[in-house]
Amino acid sequence: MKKFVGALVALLVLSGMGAYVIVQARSLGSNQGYAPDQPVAFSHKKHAGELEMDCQYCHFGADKGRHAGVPPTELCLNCHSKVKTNSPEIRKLQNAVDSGENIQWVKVNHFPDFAYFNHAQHVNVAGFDCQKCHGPVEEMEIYEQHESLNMGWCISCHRDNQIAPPEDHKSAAGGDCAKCHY
Amino acid sequence: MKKEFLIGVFDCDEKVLEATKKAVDKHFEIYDVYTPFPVHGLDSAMGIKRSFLPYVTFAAGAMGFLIAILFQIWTSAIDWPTIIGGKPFISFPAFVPITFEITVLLAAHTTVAAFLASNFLFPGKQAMILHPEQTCNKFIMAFDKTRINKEDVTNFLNNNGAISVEEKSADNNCFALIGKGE
Amino acid sequence: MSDLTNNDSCGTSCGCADSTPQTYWQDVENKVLDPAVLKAEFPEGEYEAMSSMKNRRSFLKIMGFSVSALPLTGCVKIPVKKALPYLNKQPDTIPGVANWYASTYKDMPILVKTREGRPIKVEGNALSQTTFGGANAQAQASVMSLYDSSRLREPKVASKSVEWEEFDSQLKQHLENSEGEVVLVTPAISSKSELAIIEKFSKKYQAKHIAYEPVSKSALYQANKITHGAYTGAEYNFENADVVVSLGADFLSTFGNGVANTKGYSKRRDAKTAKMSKHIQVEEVMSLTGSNADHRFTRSVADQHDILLGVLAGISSTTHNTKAENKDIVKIIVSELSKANGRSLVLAGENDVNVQVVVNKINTELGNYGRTISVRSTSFEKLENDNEFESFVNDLSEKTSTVIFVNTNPVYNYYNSEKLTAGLKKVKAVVSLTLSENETSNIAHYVAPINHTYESWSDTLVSKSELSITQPTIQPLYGTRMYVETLMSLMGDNTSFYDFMKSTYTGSTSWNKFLHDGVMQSASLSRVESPRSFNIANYIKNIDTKSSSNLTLSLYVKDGIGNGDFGDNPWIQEMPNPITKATWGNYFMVSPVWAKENSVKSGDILEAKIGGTTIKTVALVQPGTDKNTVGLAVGYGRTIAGKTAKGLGVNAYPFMSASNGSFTYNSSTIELKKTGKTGILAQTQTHHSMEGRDIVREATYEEYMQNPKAGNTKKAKLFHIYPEHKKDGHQWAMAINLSTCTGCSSCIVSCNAENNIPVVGKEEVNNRREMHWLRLDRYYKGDESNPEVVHMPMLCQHCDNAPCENVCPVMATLQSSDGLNQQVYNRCVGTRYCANNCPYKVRRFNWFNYDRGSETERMVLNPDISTRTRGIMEKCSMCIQRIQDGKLSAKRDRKPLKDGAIQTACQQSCPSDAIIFGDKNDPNSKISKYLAEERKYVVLEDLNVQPRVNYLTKIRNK
Amino acid sequence: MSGAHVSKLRKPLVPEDKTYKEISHEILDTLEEKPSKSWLICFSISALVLTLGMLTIGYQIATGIGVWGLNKTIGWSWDITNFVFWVGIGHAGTLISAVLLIFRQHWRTAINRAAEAMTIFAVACAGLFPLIHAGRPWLLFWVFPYPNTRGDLWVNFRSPLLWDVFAISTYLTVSLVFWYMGLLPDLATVRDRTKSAFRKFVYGVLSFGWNGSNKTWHHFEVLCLVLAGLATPLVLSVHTIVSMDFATSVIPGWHTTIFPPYFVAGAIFSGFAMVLTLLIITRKVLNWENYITMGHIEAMCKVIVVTGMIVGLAYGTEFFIAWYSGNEYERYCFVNRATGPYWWAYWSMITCNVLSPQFFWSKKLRTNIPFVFVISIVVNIGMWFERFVIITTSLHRDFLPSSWAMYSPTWVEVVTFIGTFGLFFTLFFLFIRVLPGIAVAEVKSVYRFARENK
Repeated sequence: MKKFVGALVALLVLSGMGAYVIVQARSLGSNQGYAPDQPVAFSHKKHAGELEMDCQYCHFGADKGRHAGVPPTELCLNCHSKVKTNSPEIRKLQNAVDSGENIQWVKVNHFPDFAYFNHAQHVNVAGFDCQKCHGPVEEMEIYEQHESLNMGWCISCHRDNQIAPPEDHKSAAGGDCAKCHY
Repeated sequence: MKKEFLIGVFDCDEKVLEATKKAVDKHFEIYDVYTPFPVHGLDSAMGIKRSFLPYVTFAAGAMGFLIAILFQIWTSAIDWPTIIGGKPFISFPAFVPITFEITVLLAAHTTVAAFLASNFLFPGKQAMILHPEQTCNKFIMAFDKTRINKEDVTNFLNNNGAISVEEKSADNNCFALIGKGE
Repeated sequence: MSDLTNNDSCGTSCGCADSTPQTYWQDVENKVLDPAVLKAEFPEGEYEAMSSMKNRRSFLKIMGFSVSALPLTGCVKIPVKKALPYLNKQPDTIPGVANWYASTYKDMPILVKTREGRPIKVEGNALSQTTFGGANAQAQASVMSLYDSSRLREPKVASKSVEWEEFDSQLKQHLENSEGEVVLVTPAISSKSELAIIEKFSKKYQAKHIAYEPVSKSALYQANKITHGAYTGAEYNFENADVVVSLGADFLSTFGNGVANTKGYSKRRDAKTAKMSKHIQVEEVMSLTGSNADHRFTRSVADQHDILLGVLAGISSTTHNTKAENKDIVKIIVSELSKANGRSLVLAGENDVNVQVVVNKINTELGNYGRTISVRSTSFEKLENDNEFESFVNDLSEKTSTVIFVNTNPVYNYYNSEKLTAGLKKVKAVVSLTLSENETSNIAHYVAPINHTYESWSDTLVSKSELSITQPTIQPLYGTRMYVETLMSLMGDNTSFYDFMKSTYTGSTSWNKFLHDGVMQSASLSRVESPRSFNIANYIKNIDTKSSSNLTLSLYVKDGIGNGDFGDNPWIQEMPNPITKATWGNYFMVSPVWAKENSVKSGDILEAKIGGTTIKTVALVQPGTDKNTVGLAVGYGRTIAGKTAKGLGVNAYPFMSASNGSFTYNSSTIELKKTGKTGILAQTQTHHSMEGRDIVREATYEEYMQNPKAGNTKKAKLFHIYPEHKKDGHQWAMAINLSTCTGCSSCIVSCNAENNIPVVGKEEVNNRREMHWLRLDRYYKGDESNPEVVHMPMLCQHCDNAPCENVCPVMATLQSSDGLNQQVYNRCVGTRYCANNCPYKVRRFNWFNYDRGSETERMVLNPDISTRTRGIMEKCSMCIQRIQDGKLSAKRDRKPLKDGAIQTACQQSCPSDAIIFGDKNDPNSKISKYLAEERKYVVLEDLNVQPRVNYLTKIRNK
Repeated sequence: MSGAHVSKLRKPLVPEDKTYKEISHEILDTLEEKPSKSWLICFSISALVLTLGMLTIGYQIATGIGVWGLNKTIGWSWDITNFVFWVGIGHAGTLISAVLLIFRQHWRTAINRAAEAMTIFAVACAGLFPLIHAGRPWLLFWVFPYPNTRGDLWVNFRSPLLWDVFAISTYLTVSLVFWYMGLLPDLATVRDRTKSAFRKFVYGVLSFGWNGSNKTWHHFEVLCLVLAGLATPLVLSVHTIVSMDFATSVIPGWHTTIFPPYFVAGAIFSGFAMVLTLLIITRKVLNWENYITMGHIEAMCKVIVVTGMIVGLAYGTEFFIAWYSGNEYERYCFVNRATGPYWWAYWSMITCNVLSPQFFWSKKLRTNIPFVFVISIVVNIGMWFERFVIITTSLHRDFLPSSWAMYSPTWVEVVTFIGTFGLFFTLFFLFIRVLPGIAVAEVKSVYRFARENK
């Protein structure tokens, strides 16, 4: 009897360890929750949340092309040449434009270059909200990577949203490898 | 834990076989017979039941077969169907080799595991040795001293070809070798 | 730039031996990215896009940008990447969206695709009425030359680098103060505005302007002067020609505007859509054009003369005693020509004024002028004149004050280089305005860099009735300056050439339209000249028809390399010659007969004695070569050049000569002997027979007219043991018309540029490891001394039942729902099983990390395509990025995807429109119509792999 | 144990009269003694060759497969040739122990241990090639279907290469446990004989506490039978699957239904040749003439003659079918093998594999040990050429002549291949030093075969 109990316990411990390894392995390389400090204390909560600015005012590439883009520094000054010009953070922007020394933002959402992602495809064609992938940006004081951005995450959405294209467009080809990898 | 044994030492497989048959006839309770090689007929003479191992093999093999075929169908046709070489999602002929291999793999390893487990063999186990040459050229018939009439058995052994009859106490603590012993 | 060193260290040095140094390339999953790609992938980078004409900033500033990829200290989970936005808003530039600019490359109106300010791809401008959207391999490859790191970066005076101001003032001072003649040597120029500036310059300094081309057509111009009164080239209209007779003129490639010629020619080569023309070629070495001829005859140059005179005699009142062995040829030509009066075209390739006059006479007699050929005069061109250059060399003396070489390299490519050099030594100052340092700049006192075409403004006459604009698509990469601006500056004019040029186009609408369209048609640009009378006998008597029993060296121009200008372009060097399939270098092209007699094999090193010179290089036994002729390509053997061209091959220019007032390329006698050594002849194809296999299907025009299925009657009995997958939605397919494909190889280079295909170098090509996704198979049939040739573009066939897919253990290659065979690079582990199991052998394996050149050179990479690292299989993707882009554009416009909106790179670049791509599920698409054709077949049909690439039977008008 | 009676019909498997103790001593004393000089020399050479091989492989992995002589047309050559060659060699061991066990061929007992060890080492050498032949070997774990972050991207179960992965790993592990289970009683014998405390400890750990209990022996015999029963189809399946790498493809010369039996016969052929080579050396070096007798050698020679003729028949059949099929690509492929640029490989194969074993019809020759030794090596050379012919000459000229190419190996491939011999012999020499090279318990059990006790 003792033998059986021992064997059972050993089996349980082993499978527990296995499960742990699998769970850990599956999140390997994921950068979910990455929220680095940025050179300018920019708050998405303030701009997108409280001021209800449209995301695409700054990230104007999202609707048109592959990259959403970090806005040109000059764009910030559209407002900030008038608003809060005395804030030391804002002054960094003005200094950057004046000196030509650009602000080095820290990239948060990182996609490997073997995976092609096109913002326009998702924002314009599929009509997704930015929040679908980027999370509740309007609540983020410091912007963080909200989703794992690994392939499984992409695939699960592609499976759930076999995007029905307009009649004539035929195949959305939502699951093809060459949708992203080429 | 120490155990007291009475052993008969034989130097020939035929003699130990004869003696075993007679001992069984005389209803002496044989603890075990230790031989350097499998002596043909000794197991049946000792009245050992047919090994259960083939049943384990069959069960594990059947399990392996099922796991392999179902896993291949599930991954290729259900979880993520992909068109490969224009073949159907469930390409049975292509699944045969791996199904066969997994069947054999599981059957073989489970049988070995069952063999080791049922005989309580494991790396580092301290062997219970009653006679230093029992794995070389001596054939040892062992009796549990507590369960036999010592005199009868000693006589029996001496009369049936044993070259010597000894009393041995053996430590059957199987973990002694790897240092967990007393 | 700290990140750059970081990249260096993460790269792996490659062991493949080649003259080009091997550097690094990032892994497709390497997280430390190479900046050149980062720029593209993450265009928040601060480099300033050359997005509009007005908003241009120094590109060099871009080079100072920094994208850091530093690992976090301690817990290294993911490297920190910096995202740098533009400082200023860049109108017209959306990161990740390409901008297209109309421009011109040589005589081809083109569109340049730029991404974030970097030109990455060239395509033909479909609005052009000259090239109709065609662009040849050179144009496709030119974008690589732009980034060439061997380009000259700063002006030099007496080998010392100086600032532009210093250079200008010193040279200006010299020009103003020095007595004597000033000579300006340029290539042939057909730009209105450039000529205007040169004229001003000439006026100011009494400079003499000479146009010089090492591969000259001066004799043709002279002949036109004699027969039509205008020193100019002829324009050919192949579309109207029922019969084309060419004596050694490689008109589809190197003779005249090859792209325009191919466009017209190919319209008459598709038996389905038009009455097929008949093409007769007589030549001494096999040319691309000859390989497409319906009747090709291998004849020496002297025999060609004989035939020419025989033909003239056959159609006019002159007499000629044709040699017995040429009589049949003359008979065929004359009978074909007389059937097609006014709808024929006779051309000769030789740079000999007598020959060209006779050709003009024949065309006049046949009434071809005005229908298939025209001579139009214009003041907007300055064409090469061999006579002028000859006398320039002869007249060089202490009296000459200054010689300015603009983008020319006569010290290398003039036949009597020694004499020229000696003469130039007497000259007070030699100036070389050049893209990169060369043999001429090496002896020049003043050396200054010029802009690449894609950094320049110009307006070029691409045909006699069409102007094409050249506009910059990037700021000068290396601090260079347009040569015209240098001339302006030397005149003390500090305005920009752009302003000058723009001012000549009055009315802002016409300028803007010109800028937008890139081309402008106007009949007023030239005047049609009519034939004049002349005494033909004077010219006939000078034509030598005596066959020589000695071996004669015939210099020829190789497709791609041209006169050698493209020597430093690795794409061009690695483009297999359409005929010989050899890359990287030149070789003695010898006939099989001669080779057998002298037991020479391809790859043997031969020693040649020509005049007093001895050279050594490898032999290539080329079917279709005259047995007394040895072919040798010009453009190699550079001694001072960039890393690619330097030391490659032998220089053939010294074996040119001048006679009758023009350069001659085929008069030297040559003695060849074996050295017993063998060399590298990096060929991409070494077996030239189809072995009687059913690969290219053929029929004659006659057979086709009787039965459109002629030659295509074999049909395999196929059956499926499995049910087929459903094929709805878009289903991509391709058709390749073997009748119109000329083998020009423009598609190969276009594919290279579009898909970031690495260049592997001579050694690796010789190891049979070239990476081209698209190759042109060339097979010979019949008589070795004059074989029939077929060209067959071979690329991934995107089989529905792809054998490659079955064997990949990790599913790195599989079928897409729209019928493409996808190769997932990042999943590939590199077993090469797929390549083995590919019946078409179109898969390419990255044996090493291939050199992608310097950092600047890597800017040519297409940012939408990953670059593959070693150990990965790759192959044609049917330009999946273009398919995706096309579908996305349609979806964004909420409109159905139009047929033809998606063009693969090879299709786009094809000057003969032989490649058609589209959705075969769309019944109205062009591809559906092609697939319904009787000529349609698939290669290796009996394997039942169900390829998506279809071929149309080759029809010959025999 | 004296005065054994000798049967008139059959020769005893152990010709000389011995006691069980003598048998133990003669076989196991090697493990106790200091290594002999000849062993040391052999081992050092093997280890050196192995080191060279490993360094070369390191160089290749660091630089890229390009250091091999492969090209766009010939994607496999020496690598897979060597793989199939070693897998083939790895067949005899299991075959001898499993098939002969089932058929109760007692003569196997003297050679099965070494043959099984050889199997495992050969399969290890074989397994090396699929690993290093990959362009990105560090990612080869992708061939296993494990749960992952890629949306659970699985593997392609239709790929013969994946079948190989499962077949080779099953074969290797099953052979390993089969071999090891057989070793247990002998390890126990070593443990109980040795005087050295260190050895006692090591062999004590290794022997799993085996004490010769007959309850265990009973299960053990059943286990051996079961494993033999499983290993027999397994061993046939492995080379069948290896042959499917080629047979399921479309390439002329590969796409051949005859391959599975042809490969299996070839594997047995080469495997027995290799066993012969090794045992002729071993019996000489370790003085085991009493256990590995002329009878063994003759028996193996006979197997070689039979399998060699099967292989010869396969060559003929292939040629006939290529002609009979009417398929021009197949026809060309086979004509090209015999007369094309690689004709020398083809005729080497025919000479070594079909002609050379015919000498074994003569009893005089097959009992001539040096001669047998030479032929055993010749057969292995021939079998290497067979794989080279199948792989390289089929690939180098397939469908489209435009892609036809030639192949020649680079020094890296040559050294890597030699290096695997280093691996093989290093392991083998280690094996005969530290493990019982002959199955002692089994020899004892058949000692009385054809010999009666008084």
